[in-house]
Amino acid sequence: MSDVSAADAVSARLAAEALIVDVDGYEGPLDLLLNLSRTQKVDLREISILALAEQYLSFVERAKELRIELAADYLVMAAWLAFLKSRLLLPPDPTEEGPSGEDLAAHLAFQLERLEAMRDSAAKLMARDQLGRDRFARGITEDVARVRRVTYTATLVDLMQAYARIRTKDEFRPYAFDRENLLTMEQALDRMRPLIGFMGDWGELTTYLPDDWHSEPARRRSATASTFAASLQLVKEGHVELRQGETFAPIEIRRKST
Amino acid sequence: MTDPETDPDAHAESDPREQSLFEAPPMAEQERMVEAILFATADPVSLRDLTGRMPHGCEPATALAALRRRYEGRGVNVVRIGESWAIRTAPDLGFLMRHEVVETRKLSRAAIETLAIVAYHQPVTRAEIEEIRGVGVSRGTIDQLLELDWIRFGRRRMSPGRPVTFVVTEAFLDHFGLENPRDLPGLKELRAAGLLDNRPMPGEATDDDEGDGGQGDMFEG
Amino acid sequence: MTDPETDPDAHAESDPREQSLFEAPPMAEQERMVEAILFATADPVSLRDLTGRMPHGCEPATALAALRRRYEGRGVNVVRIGESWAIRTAPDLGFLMRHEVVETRKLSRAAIETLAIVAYHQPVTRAEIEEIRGVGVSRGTIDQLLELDWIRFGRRRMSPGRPVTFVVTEAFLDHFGLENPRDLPGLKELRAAGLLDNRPMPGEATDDDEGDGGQGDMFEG
Repeated sequence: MSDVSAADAVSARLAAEALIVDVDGYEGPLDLLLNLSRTQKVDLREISILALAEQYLSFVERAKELRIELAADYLVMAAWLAFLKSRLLLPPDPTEEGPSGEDLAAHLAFQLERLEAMRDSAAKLMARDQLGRDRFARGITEDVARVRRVTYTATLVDLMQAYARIRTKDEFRPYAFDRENLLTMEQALDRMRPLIGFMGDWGELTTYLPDDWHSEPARRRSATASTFAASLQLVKEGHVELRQGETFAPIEIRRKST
Repeated sequence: MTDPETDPDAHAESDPREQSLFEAPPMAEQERMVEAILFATADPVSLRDLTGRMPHGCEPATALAALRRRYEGRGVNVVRIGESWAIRTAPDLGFLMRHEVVETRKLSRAAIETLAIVAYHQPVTRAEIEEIRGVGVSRGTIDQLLELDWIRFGRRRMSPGRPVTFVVTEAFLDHFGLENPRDLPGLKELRAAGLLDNRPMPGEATDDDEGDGGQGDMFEG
Repeated sequence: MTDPETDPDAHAESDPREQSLFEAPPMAEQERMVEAILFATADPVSLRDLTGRMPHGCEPATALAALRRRYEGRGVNVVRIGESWAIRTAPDLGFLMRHEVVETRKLSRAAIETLAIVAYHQPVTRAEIEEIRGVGVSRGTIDQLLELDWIRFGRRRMSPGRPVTFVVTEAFLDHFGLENPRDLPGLKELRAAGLLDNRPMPGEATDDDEGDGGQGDMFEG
């Protein structure tokens, strides 16, 4: 593997030393390796990876003298190359697991070639006619006026609720219970339960209102509502049945036949 | 003969294309150049600018005239702006330069309430709407509903001042899926649906003398 | 005899704006419209935008094809950029536009290479970029490319950690005059040579879904 000429070694060293000076141009290990491989002026696929590794390792050695700090990248690559070198130098041990030195070398060659390809492609890309340099967009642009057309929607329920809100607005007042004109559902239920046993055939629900809740409208409404609600509860419990002939017809109730 | 020392155009050595001084590009090429320059330049370009920017020996005026003819009747035209030239949208296509964004919003509370009142009480005057809502109705709210084509002007009320009335439109019925304003659920149904409290309206009795009772039959029965 | 019911051009006398839903303007008129819209803006316009801005029933794709032919060889050309279209000056006339050149910040070599890697390997993760370059990619490099709107985030890779991927943008295609990512110079050759493969390091656990042939679907088809 001594096919690296002295001249190449010198130019490689120059390139390597350039790294220390021009950090912008040489960013990292693979980058540097690519440059080293270029100085060999051979096809990447035929590169002596070993020679490359040696050059690189000697660079790292010298770089250590020149710069106190080395990027971790460099050291990882150096370790990897040292491993690669040992693999290439030692005869393959069939019992040992892991990739062979050739595999690793082939992979490195692939990486270098791929990077080189990306370099080329980047250059080709930048050489294209670029917008704002070779090709131009319209100079006087006409702003497209964004006309915001707003459509409004409302549903029938919105409409009805709005109307209901207006119609009841006058009656809004601080919340207060006036219990004297209020028959609760619980009271109605308590009243209805004992009556179930006495229910015969269909009878109007209104006849089940408490006696003293018939006359005054406010009391009557409350009693009607709570009695109706209570009877619904009783239907749910399976004690009674309700029916109504048609809309607004009297609601009738009877005990559920078992 | 122009004096090369005084003629400002004589210093052609800076010509980017290294055109010879005496060979102007063919006219078709000059037209392309004028086209590209007018297109890409941020301001209208004067003939003088064109001359300065094009290779030596070009006749931008001729090229410009040809280009102008070429764009006649097209979607964009070459137009003169003062002493300069530019490419502009053909005037009849200006409508394309508006990009309409349709945004759907919910109607404001004021608007929906006003609309509800018109729907239930039509024909109704603005004073009546305000009376029912208990607050003033802004001009904007009415305008919005008119614009939406959900309400329109009805016949004038035969009362002092002959105020205009509002009624709902076909578009309103269409939007809300109603065949007839009478299909609107009445107060009783609103009540039944729990949308309306069942207390008697304190001002109900006085509502009628304000209006012509038109909506009355709408809610009964 | 053309049947007025089926001939789309039969109703050509009316103003395009008043066309009913079912009568598209004649194709020549549609071409003018596309022309006006493309001329008006510096940004590429998608077919979808065109359809949205033109009257109902228009077929901007057909109009575009005609317009593109019309501008072949002219000073400005109709170019396709991904799914969008724009008018750009002919590349050979760039020398006339010295005034218009906007000095852009010079990209670092790291940025240029990263851009190329994203373009050729997209969608690509940051780890993959680093693997290809053999060096860490600084946050600033990615940021700069994002800021230029030349790369953007693609969908996340379905591999452990669900890393984000990067893809190139329409602005990238526009800037470098590419109709679509398949037109990248040398792409076919690189792929044929296996240089766009994501080959794992020998001995490393092969990360199956990491190399899900990410860029394949982007370029195929």
